[in-house]
Amino acid sequence: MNPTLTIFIILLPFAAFVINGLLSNKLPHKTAGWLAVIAIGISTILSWQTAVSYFLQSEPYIRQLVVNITWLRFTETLQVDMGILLDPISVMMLVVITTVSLMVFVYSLGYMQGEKGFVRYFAFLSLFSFSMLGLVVATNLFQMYMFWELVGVSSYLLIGYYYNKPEAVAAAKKAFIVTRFADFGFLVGILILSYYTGTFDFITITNPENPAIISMTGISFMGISVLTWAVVLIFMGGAGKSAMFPLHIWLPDAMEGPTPVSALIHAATMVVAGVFLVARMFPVVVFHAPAALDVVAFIGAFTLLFAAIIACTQTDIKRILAFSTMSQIGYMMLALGVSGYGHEGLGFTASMFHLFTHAFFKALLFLGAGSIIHALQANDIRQMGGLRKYQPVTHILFLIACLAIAGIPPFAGFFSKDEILTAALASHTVYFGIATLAAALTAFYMFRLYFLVFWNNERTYAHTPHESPAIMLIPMSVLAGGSVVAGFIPFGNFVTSDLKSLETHVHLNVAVISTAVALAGITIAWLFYKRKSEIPDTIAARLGGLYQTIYRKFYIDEIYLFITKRIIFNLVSQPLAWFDRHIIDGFMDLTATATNWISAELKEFQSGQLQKYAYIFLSGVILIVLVVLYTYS
Amino acid sequence: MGTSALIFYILSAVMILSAIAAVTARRILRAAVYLLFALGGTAAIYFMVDYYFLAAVQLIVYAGGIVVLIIFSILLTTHINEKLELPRWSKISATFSLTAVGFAITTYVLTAQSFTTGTGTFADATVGLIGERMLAYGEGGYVLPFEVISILLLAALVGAIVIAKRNPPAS
Amino acid sequence: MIDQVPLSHVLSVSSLMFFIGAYGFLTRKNLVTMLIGVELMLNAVNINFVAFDRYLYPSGINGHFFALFIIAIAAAEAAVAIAIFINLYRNIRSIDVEEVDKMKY
Amino acid sequence: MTWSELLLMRHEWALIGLALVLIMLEIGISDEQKNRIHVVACLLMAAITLFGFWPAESGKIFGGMYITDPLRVLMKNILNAGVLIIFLQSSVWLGKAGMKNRMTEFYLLLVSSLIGVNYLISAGHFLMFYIGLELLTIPIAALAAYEQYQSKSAEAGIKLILSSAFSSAILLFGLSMLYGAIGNLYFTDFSLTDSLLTILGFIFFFSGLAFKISIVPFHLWTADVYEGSPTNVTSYLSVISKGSAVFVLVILLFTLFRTIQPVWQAVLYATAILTMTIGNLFAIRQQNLKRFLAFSSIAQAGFILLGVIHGGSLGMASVVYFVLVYVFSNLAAFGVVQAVEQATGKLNIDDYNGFYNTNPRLSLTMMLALFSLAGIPPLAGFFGKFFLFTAVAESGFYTLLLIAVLNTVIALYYYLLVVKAMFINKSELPVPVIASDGAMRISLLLAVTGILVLGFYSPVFDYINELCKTF
Repeated sequence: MNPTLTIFIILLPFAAFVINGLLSNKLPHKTAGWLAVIAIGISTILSWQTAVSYFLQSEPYIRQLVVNITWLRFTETLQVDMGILLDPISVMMLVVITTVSLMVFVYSLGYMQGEKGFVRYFAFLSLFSFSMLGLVVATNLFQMYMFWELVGVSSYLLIGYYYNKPEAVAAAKKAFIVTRFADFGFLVGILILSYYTGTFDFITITNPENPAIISMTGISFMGISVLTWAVVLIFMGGAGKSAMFPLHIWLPDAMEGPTPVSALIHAATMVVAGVFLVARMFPVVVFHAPAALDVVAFIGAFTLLFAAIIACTQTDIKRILAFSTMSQIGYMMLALGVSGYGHEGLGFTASMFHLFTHAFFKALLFLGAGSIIHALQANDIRQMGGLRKYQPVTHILFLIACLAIAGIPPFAGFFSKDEILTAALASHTVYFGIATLAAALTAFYMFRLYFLVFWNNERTYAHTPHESPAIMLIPMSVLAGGSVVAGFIPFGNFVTSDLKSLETHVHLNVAVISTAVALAGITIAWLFYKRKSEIPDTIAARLGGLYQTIYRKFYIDEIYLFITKRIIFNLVSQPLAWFDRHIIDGFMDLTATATNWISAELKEFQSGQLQKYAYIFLSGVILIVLVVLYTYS
Repeated sequence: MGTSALIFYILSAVMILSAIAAVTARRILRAAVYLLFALGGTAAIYFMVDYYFLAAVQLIVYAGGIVVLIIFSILLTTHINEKLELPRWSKISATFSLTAVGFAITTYVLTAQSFTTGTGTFADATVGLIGERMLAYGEGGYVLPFEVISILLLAALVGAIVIAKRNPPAS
Repeated sequence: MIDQVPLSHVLSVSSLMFFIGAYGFLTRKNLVTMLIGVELMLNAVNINFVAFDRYLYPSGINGHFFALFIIAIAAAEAAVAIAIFINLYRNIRSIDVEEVDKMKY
Repeated sequence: MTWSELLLMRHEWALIGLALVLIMLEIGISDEQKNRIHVVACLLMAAITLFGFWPAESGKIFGGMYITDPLRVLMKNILNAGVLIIFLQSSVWLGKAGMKNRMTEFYLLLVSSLIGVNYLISAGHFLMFYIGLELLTIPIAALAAYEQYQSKSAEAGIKLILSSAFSSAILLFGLSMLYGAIGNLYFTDFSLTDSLLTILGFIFFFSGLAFKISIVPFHLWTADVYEGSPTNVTSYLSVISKGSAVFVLVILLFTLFRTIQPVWQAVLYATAILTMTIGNLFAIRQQNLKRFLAFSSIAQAGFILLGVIHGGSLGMASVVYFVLVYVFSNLAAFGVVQAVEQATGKLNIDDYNGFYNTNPRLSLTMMLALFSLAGIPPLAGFFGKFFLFTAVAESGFYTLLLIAVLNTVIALYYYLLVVKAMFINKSELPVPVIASDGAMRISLLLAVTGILVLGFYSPVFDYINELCKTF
């Protein structure tokens, strides 16, 4: 395939956006929806073709600039290009983004049917896909930053789009502002890096032998090398988009948006942009700014555990998934943070692999949640239960996703998580411990969700929930297929830190441990949440083994209860959740309140009295004169 | 102290006192008259430094034009016998201290500066010379500002008329 | 006069007049009297220009020309200002500066 | 003086010609045909704007009173284009009863003010500078008070003319001291020495100019005057008047006052921080869109100072580019505000709830304008801010850069408030569908094209950069 054709992967969704956006009042819903679907569909086909032809060439793979246009020239040397850079990670991202987008687009045809702003919705969705694709193929930091912001804008429009609830609006604003705040770190980082290297170009910047980069390690600012500063600032942008602690506060709130949007933006694509960014900068970071990598690992590990613990307490189905996303991205960050280069680059591959598999099962989980919400018109899992009878297909697909995220072989999550755990073990036992603990928690909260929704309390519903239409189930099934088979892809052959193939295999001892903790988590969830209403039946059935039952109940059940309810729930999770909601969030609210307060206090200056204005004017003049004369005489 | 110095100090005292009166007098019309004195005193100083044309302009345009304009506007908008309220004490004190500080600094800087007295010979500012300079377009010629200010005056004229003229109210 | 009175004295008089004008502008309640304050300030500037011109740079008489133009512009400014005052007076029957505060904060 | 020398002043000649044509028309045209004046004015202004891009030469005429060079010509062209947009946006307002028979005067005053702008930029002598400044302000003060039957308009006029007279007096006082120290008013051999008198004179002079740019603490008139003036006059004040003052500030600081750079850098450093922060803090609490845009433009002025502080050709280029972008972004926003105000009289942010549902095109324009002002890529405003930040980074004022960056986050917050109102909030009683007239549409199209094209079309900055390097 002619590699320049890749430009259409990006341009087609843009065309769909332009057409739908300009004709939003005139196009019939069906036409607009299918237009967007067809555009992204062709993009998907092209991406897969690109991927196949790219990965079929003999490795080591090369970084190819298939399109490159000079766009802005600041100085003779510093210029901004627009173009397409193909390398293993960008090709992989193209596949992930287009595939998940296509599924979400198709799903949305059913989910959003009859909504008022249907055409606009598809326009924004296409805009989002366009910006995300432009981001991953960026040839330079500046282009990436542009698309990075465009991604932010389009996700703002999408989050705030659907519900006319005030929360949705607040959430959209919060998401935008928090990530924008982080992006300024990114921008300053770009400024520093380009100032010293004289370029934005990724191939030059990420070349570890670049003398300008090496010289940056020699210049230090407050005891830390300028390069490390630049990289950490850039990473700040990534942490904002990827919802890493403490810039994560926007993600749970962003769940107010339409569910397919969450599946696309908050599971598979936008939130992994930060991971992608770190991976993009990886070669230079690993050699010249290892301290920055430690920061990545630390924040990743912290968020991983932090979010997993909070997820155990939530009752809103989408919030659980949101915290779960944060935690899974923590895995990816952790893996990158502990990774070495070349032969020691397992962490890098693992991270990308997990990004890949996670996209499938997390998108599936969100779409499944959407299917449930669609049927019940409720988000709270306490109002659900016994849904397996009403939504059998959704049930099975959801179960597959849960097994995949919990890391049960042979589902996709198992393989990628296994690699991450191996990489963590090779780095530091503490990281391994955290990752393992989080794996158990993941299994626990996912199955808590699963049992509460599909089993547990077999209530009767006022309106009998119905299974979703085929147009929603088909994309879910495709994703479920992905969740099953994606793990068998020999990822190390394709995506590595140094573009050469890396031998990877399942590490048996790690695999046993991780599977064991996952099963333990599932078991706890099963005991605690599935049986609740069935306990009398169980007792009746096992009347002969009464003693045994009492024994189990007395010891194991109580211990479970103690561990889950008392320790995890009351002592750890709830305080953490409270901390998250009130302190971290509160800090932002406080900033807003303080700003408002200051501006209210200052308003007296703007009294409307001309003479007071003139008085301040003259005082300003005299004050400046006094200060300057004092300094100069 | 020579005669002209004496005249200067007397004129200065008159100017300053009438300026103070102009900004404190409670009858507005009187304030305008005090302004006239202050401007007239200035014109006298111009006379003393041999700028006769400028002095004449000062009297005709400033004293004759602007003050009359001000008096007209006072007559249009206030009663003759109306006395202005005194400003609040806080306002007076705050403003007084601010302007006093300002005066102190500028006077300090102006007196501390060691000026080198002019070396050139005085170009006697006769009407003829002024006229020639006004119409010259080389270095030291003022024909461009002279023309541009005519646009300014025209614009001011149009602006003033169009605002002050009352149109028949919109039906 | 210039051989008898030092430059600094003339400048002090003009500075004093400038700040008296400023004082008037900042304290007077009536808009027209505020305008009087501005005129005093501009007059002080003129004295400065003339004094510098005559004492320090007598051959150029540039300051003299500047003063001429300032007078003309002051007249134009006063004309427009007074037109606006009159318009305000027609609207709210007052030209008290403290009542010109409908727009604030 | 030769013919070709006189042609150096062609921008001013053209505008004076326009003024004369307007006077002739006013005399010769009957009341029924008054509308044609608007058309003629817009067409001629468009022709003048285009004509201005004719390649320019450098030169000095009138003994150095008038200076021109390609950079100054570019500045004039930018502002002329802005005035053209304002002309186009004025049609509805001028068509109202009571305004119709004062249409010529409106154009005449605006053109006089623009002539002042041109002379201000080309000034080669402080007298020309001062006359330009007053010619810029006095007609605008009259225009601010143009709505005769609204006391708010008179209030705006009074606040503008009195505070501007006050600031002019202070500026002149400073200028007289500079004259005393140097003895020359021509820009050509204006050699400053570093004495207390020059510093004092400079600060007084600077405050007068800072008043026009609305730099804190000389900004207090801004919001009140912006609110009370007719909206197209407000746009003129916020774009043309401010832009020209910025241009002339840059020219003066980078040439004449170069010798006291540490002084003005220190002054600008402090005022830039104040200006950005105060502008933002006040913008947050505004409900009236005109006041809102007033404070937003104050904050933007603070950002402009970032480029001025740099003191080199990059700083200059970033300032000129930013003003260019700002002209288009701000005029797009004001255009929408004006269209809505003329159709419904509504000016509050709340009135814009649900605006997208009824007027998608206007609200998209507004969104683009606000996003550009907020500096979101790839719109032009982003590049404007980016170059300014680069300039600050290059001059090494990292603390200032940090404060500026934080301020853009605050700014984003309040720009989003308006976007939110238009796109997300629901309203029982949204603004009805507005059928804007052709001229307004053209003006908005021009402004939006500017916002988009300047963002994507890089030779513009290259060109400005080249001009500034040779300045």
